[in-house]
Amino acid sequence: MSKPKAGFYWCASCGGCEESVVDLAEDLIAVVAAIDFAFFPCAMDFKREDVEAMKDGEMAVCFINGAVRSSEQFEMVELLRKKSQLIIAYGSCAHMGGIPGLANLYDLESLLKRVYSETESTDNPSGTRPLPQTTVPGGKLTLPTLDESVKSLDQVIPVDYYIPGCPPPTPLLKAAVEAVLSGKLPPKGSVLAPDHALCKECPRIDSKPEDLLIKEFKRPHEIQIDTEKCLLAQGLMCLGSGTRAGCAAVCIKGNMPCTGCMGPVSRVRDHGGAMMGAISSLLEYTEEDQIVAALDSVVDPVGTFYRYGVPASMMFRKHKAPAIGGH
Amino acid sequence: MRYLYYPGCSLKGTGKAYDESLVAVFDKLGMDVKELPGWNCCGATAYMSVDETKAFALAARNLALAEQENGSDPIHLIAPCAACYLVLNKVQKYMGEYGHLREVIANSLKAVGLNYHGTVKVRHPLDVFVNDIGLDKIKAAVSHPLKGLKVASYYGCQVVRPYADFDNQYNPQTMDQLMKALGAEAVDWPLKTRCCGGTLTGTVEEAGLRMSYILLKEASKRGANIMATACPLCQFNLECYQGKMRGTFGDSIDLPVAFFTQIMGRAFGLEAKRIGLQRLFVPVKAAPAMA
Amino acid sequence: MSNLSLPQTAAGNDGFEPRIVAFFCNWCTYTASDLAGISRMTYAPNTRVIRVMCSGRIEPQLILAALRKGADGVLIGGCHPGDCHYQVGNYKCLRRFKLLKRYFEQMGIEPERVRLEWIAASEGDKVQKVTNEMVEQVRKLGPLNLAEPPKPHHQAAVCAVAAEGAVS
Amino acid sequence: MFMENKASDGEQPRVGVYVCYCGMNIASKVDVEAVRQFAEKLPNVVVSRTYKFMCSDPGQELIAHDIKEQNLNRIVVASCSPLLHDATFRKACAKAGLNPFYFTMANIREQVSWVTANSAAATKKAEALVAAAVARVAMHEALEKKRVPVHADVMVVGAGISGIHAALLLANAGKKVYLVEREPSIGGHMGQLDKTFPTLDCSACILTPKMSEVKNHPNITLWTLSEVQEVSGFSGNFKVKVKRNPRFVKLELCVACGQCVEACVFKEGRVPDEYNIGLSKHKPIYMPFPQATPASVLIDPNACLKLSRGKCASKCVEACDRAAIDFEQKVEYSEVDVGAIILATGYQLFDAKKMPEYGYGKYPNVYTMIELERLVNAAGPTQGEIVMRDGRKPKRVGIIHCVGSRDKRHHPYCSSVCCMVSLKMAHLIRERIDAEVFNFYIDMRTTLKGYEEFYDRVLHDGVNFVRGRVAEVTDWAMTPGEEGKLVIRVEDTLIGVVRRIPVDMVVLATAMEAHDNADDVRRKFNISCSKEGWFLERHPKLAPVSTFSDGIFLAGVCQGPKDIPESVAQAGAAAAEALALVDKGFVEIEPNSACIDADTCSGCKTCVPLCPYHAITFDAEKKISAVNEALCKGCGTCVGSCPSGAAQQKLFTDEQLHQEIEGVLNYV
Amino acid sequence: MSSLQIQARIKHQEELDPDFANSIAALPGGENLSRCIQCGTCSSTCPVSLYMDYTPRRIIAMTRAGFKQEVLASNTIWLCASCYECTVDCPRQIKVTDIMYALKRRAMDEKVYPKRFPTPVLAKEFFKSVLKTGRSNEGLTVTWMILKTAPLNMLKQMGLGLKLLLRGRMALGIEKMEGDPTQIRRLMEQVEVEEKKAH
Repeated sequence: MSKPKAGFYWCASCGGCEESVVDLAEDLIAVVAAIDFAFFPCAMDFKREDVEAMKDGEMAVCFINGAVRSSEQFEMVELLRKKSQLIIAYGSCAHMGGIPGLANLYDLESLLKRVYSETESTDNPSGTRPLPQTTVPGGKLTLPTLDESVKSLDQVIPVDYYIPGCPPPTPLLKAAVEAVLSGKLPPKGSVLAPDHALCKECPRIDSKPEDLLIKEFKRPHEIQIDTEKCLLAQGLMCLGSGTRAGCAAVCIKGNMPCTGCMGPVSRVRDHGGAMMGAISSLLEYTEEDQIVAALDSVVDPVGTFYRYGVPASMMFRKHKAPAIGGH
Repeated sequence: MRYLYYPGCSLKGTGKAYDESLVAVFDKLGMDVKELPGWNCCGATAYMSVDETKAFALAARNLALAEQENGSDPIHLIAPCAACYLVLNKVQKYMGEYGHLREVIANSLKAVGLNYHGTVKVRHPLDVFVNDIGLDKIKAAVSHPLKGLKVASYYGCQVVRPYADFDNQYNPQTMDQLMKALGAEAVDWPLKTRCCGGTLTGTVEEAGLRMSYILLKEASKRGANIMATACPLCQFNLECYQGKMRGTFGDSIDLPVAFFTQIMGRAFGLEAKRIGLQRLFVPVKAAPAMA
Repeated sequence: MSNLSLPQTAAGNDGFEPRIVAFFCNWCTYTASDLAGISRMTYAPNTRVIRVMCSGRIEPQLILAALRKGADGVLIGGCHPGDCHYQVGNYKCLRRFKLLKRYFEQMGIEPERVRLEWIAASEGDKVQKVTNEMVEQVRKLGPLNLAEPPKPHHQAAVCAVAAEGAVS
Repeated sequence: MFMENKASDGEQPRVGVYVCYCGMNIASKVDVEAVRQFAEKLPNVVVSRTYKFMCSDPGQELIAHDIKEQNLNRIVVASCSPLLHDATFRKACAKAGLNPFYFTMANIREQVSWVTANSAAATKKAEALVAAAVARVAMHEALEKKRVPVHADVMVVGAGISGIHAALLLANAGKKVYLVEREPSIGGHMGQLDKTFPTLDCSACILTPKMSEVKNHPNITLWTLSEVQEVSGFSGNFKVKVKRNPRFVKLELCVACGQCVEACVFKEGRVPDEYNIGLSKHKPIYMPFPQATPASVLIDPNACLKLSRGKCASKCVEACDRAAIDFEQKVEYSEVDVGAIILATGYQLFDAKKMPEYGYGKYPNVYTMIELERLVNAAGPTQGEIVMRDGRKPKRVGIIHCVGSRDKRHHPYCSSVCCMVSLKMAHLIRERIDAEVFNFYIDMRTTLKGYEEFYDRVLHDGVNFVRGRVAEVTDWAMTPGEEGKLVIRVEDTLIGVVRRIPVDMVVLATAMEAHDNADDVRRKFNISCSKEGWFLERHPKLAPVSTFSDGIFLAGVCQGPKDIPESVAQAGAAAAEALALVDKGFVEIEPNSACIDADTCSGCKTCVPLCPYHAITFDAEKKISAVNEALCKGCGTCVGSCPSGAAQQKLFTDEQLHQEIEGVLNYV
Repeated sequence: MSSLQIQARIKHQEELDPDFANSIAALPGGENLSRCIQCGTCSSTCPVSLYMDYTPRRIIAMTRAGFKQEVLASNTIWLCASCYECTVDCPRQIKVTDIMYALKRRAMDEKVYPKRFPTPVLAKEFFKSVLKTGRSNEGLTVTWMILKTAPLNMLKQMGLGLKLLLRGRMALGIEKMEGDPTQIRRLMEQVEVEEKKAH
């Protein structure tokens, strides 16, 4: 009897997700024993043709990480959707847009301008830009084109499950694989991680005062961080109170505040919105100017509350000047 | 505080003495006040009854000119003539209250290369002397205390109504305080702000004369031996027509009516010509300490 | 005197009727808007009032949702500072609002699209004034038209069989 | 993020929508039929009807009938404000066996038809609100009102005629009443009046018995010289802290014999007498007025040498054979629990000096009405003789109405009593000294029982009436006849001519206005004020003595200008409301409290410090937070700040509000 | 023998101008016209009302009711000395003075003011002089006014004029503003343009 086939593909991502697979360590053997990797460009030599050759739904499951922006990524994820019975959005980028999603604060042109002309390290006097097509001696070369905005996977193809995290914690991956193999799967659309916030698993929760009021926010490099005490109580912008658990609080243990890579819990509609509501409420002040002054210490609201989730947020991307003239 | 001086047409005509004495007093008090360059008629009351918007535009032009002189702090434009003071304040206020008027005037000014942002403060000299310079400084400048001079301070209408915020509309005090500071006695009388007849004296003489007559009569009845005014038209009506009143009402009033700035000038020991005493019809010599 | 600059005209926005969602607290602003009604003060019909017990209940997600779902502006009404029926709820609202505004700055949402006003139960006329101002303000800005987050174009038929396929 | 729009409580919602015409109130602007048709097409809607008056019995029957016949499980009524009729329709649902909280209202009257000029726009707006209600109600769940026992005692603040009347009613009904009065004696303004219109019975004669009844009532605890400091708790269970200033005389010992006053080292009075509006002076130790209740002297600590400078022969102490005088008395604070509070804090009079054109304070013979009340009163400074400050008896008196009233520069409202007060005073002057009297009025307002008849009587008394608002009172004489007189300048508008009328005495009928500190008081009791500073009633018609804070009621002028009969009537109403509350023994709390889902709470403690009522506690064992429903008042602040959606507020859940948002935006 | 002079005093609705009130209320300062409660403060506070054929209060009432002819033909509006007493004293904050101005202007537009009545003439003269020189020259203006309205008065006024001249309080030479007086004319013309635009 043949092992169920699995795929593992990357879109706009850093490779950390692949690392997290390797982090399975010896469990990897069990996994490989149980499933047959039919497509894993990062690890083994597969080509797009191999996938095209498969019949629809041939793969039991395909893990896709990374956000989606290029024409190639569009084509590949649609192809994989066709060939897989289950699609699992793997990691923050596929789940919510991730770090690449922050690009949605700019329009495409200004991004290219910055990258190909303006960065301090750029030396490109001729202002060369990548072209979709170039003819060179010996033939045509093509490059994928870039879409106006970055998208999370489920904004491109239907996604069955999500494994959050940047990178996803290995135990979640392992549990997911087991679930797929055993067929004991939660309702479609579920995030395969605990549905409560990190504070519940936080080793420092007892040190969080019950009368916490915040005067101003600090950034990690600005203070000597106490290794025992609740980080929010130290004025650090820790999103653990509204970010999904399942990461075993690795950042906290590393004495760093939670930045929200696991995304919100299921009852929350807009991760950043919920966090802003919660944390600003804890400000100590009642006078308008004091409040404003205190909030000035939140240097970069988007980067703070939507670091991994601009595309999946209600705003989706930076708002352009409205088109005049009626809805 | 940065001041500019807006004399207005009357102070170049019938109110010449007001102009002269005011400038002399500024000088005596060490205030550097130059005349608003290129000023024009304020629009004044009569003009209001031909075309209000045009009147406002005329007034606004002066404000715009004054604003050009703005430095770090806004200009205070001193308007001694009651009518000018009122119209300049009124346009100030109405441009704020009535959007359509604001638009018309702003556009019109633009067309002649001007614009106005509403920063100029329109002030009356009474306000400036009492609230900016202060009575102590005034007292200090007095060299000839006006002993025995009984002054009926007459504020008239438009200096205290409806836009003035520097004094009580019903029983104003600034001029009285000023007169006391000069060593004179301030006569308390109830008609301080009752109209002198304004332009009626020229148009419906009977009405105008009677209104001025009532004032003079009451003032002398309360023991005043001089009346102080803060408006060229009031002064003109109250003084220049006394002869006529004699004819009309049969009893003779000889109450000198001087601009309050002339009286200040006198107390400051300024020489009669400089403060235009010779221009008065009813000689002030009669009044104690004024000779 | 207030500023004399000419009022801009809502160029090209003719026919555009702003859609404004308003969150009013039960005790002050909602009561005030009832008072406006009892006093027959007519005002622009563009607002849709949602009643909450206290402005302290109002949080960024509600405002974001309103804009996402097609509102061109959001108006929030609470009790004056010190007058909150629940003592301090309006301060919580104020804090959230201020942070949200900073977020909107970064996201390119015009600040005039979201407005917080303290309106006491007796201030029916203020409801009228603020509503009219807000509607005109937003009319000038034009429709919001937030970019829709894309939806997957095709439904992959095979998803259905996924479950049992997995066990094979 | 992954929410599917299904009804709460599992079952498929079957919604009935009822659009009210409210006679023409709604129908004149909103196309009610169009709204009905619109609603019909909305998801989950099974029935959609219109009716002339939904709040009427047949209207409610309609709902009950459909619930049974069509087995509806959700009801939406589009009519007036929920603040007005929520309760009505909830009852209707309950009658039909449906949990009353499966109901919601769309306010298409106060929020739509009454405030929208354009009919089409109004209809559109109404549709949006209905759509929102339909979307929202699907998310409703069955709830129970919580019952909380109430404290049976009542506090009445202010002991003028309104406070006195309310206190007596409650006390007679067997309730324990705390009556708090700022002044040394109860009685308020009524105690200063001579006669009362239109019957002309003597004010003191009808008030004094009630005052002593208060003093002797076993159920009334009277605290004079006292002010409420702090109020906490809620309807049925208020905790009130009262500050009680010393009177430096032992109440229980003093018999008001007055020997101490006689003995005082000051032979003459030196403190302007408040009761006589400064027309007389009293000594540092004094009796506020003859019928003062409690009948006891008191000491003014600022004027008394002993208390202000520490040294005095203290003749008063020797004189008092009951040793009632006690210089050691200090401020005391008392804290009491009450179930209801009645505010009867009254009013103050407009300061006539604010209208210099009338010369009050400048011309000695210009008086205020209340000053004249004291002058004509037998117990007044002149023993009832109407003599002016210069000792003369006036031969001609001018009474000016509307001083500070109906005047946008001061008070835009009509003080409602001045016309009658002025008529009464005109009559008294005619009767006492047969002086000539002129009344200057803008409009004559004699609307209640017996008032017009009184006007007729005064006309017949020969009082002159000039319809015109006086512009000025001056001492400037134009004619010999005006010399030495006060001249009133007025247009006789009925003749169309300006008149100058010389008089000896001018009386100003000054406006009633809210106390200067009304704003502090209302904050203390957590209620609202109108622009003019009058305490705001919950509904101008249907809840005229209730406030927006349950359990706090209004009596008398603190709610708005009114005369004695009206004040007393309102005091009765307030007492009845309070009685209904405390007698019931319990209050039902609107079930809009917050709750935190134990399974999903992450114990982040964000909500704990934010609750103004300390209703949220963190369970260190389970590491989750929980709401104490008894303390929660349902503001929803914790819900608005819960970062993981674990906290929810009943009737205002995330689901319900987001459905409402979609509702108002989606369908129209 | 003289018979008793009588005259019908009834007013028929169609004789009234229904738009009169609105046209006045629409002008700056007219906004509170409809709020008058006819208390008569304006009349009694007015120092000139003793000469008026209709008291200010009645003018307000008549304006509101549309008695256009009566109002515009009244001497009241011309007697108003704009002392603003009524404006500050009105308990309804009606800007009576502004309304009087509005009525004067209306009367001039409709040319219904009394023949040879000086005030409008004075105003017009004033206007001309300002337009020419940017300033008004009282002496000349008044002289013109007298010549145009009551030439005979000229003699009476001579004495006064002379006195003024002697005391240097009346310049026969024309007082001009510094700078370019044509700017005034252009400003005035622009106002007309803008006003048209606005309507």
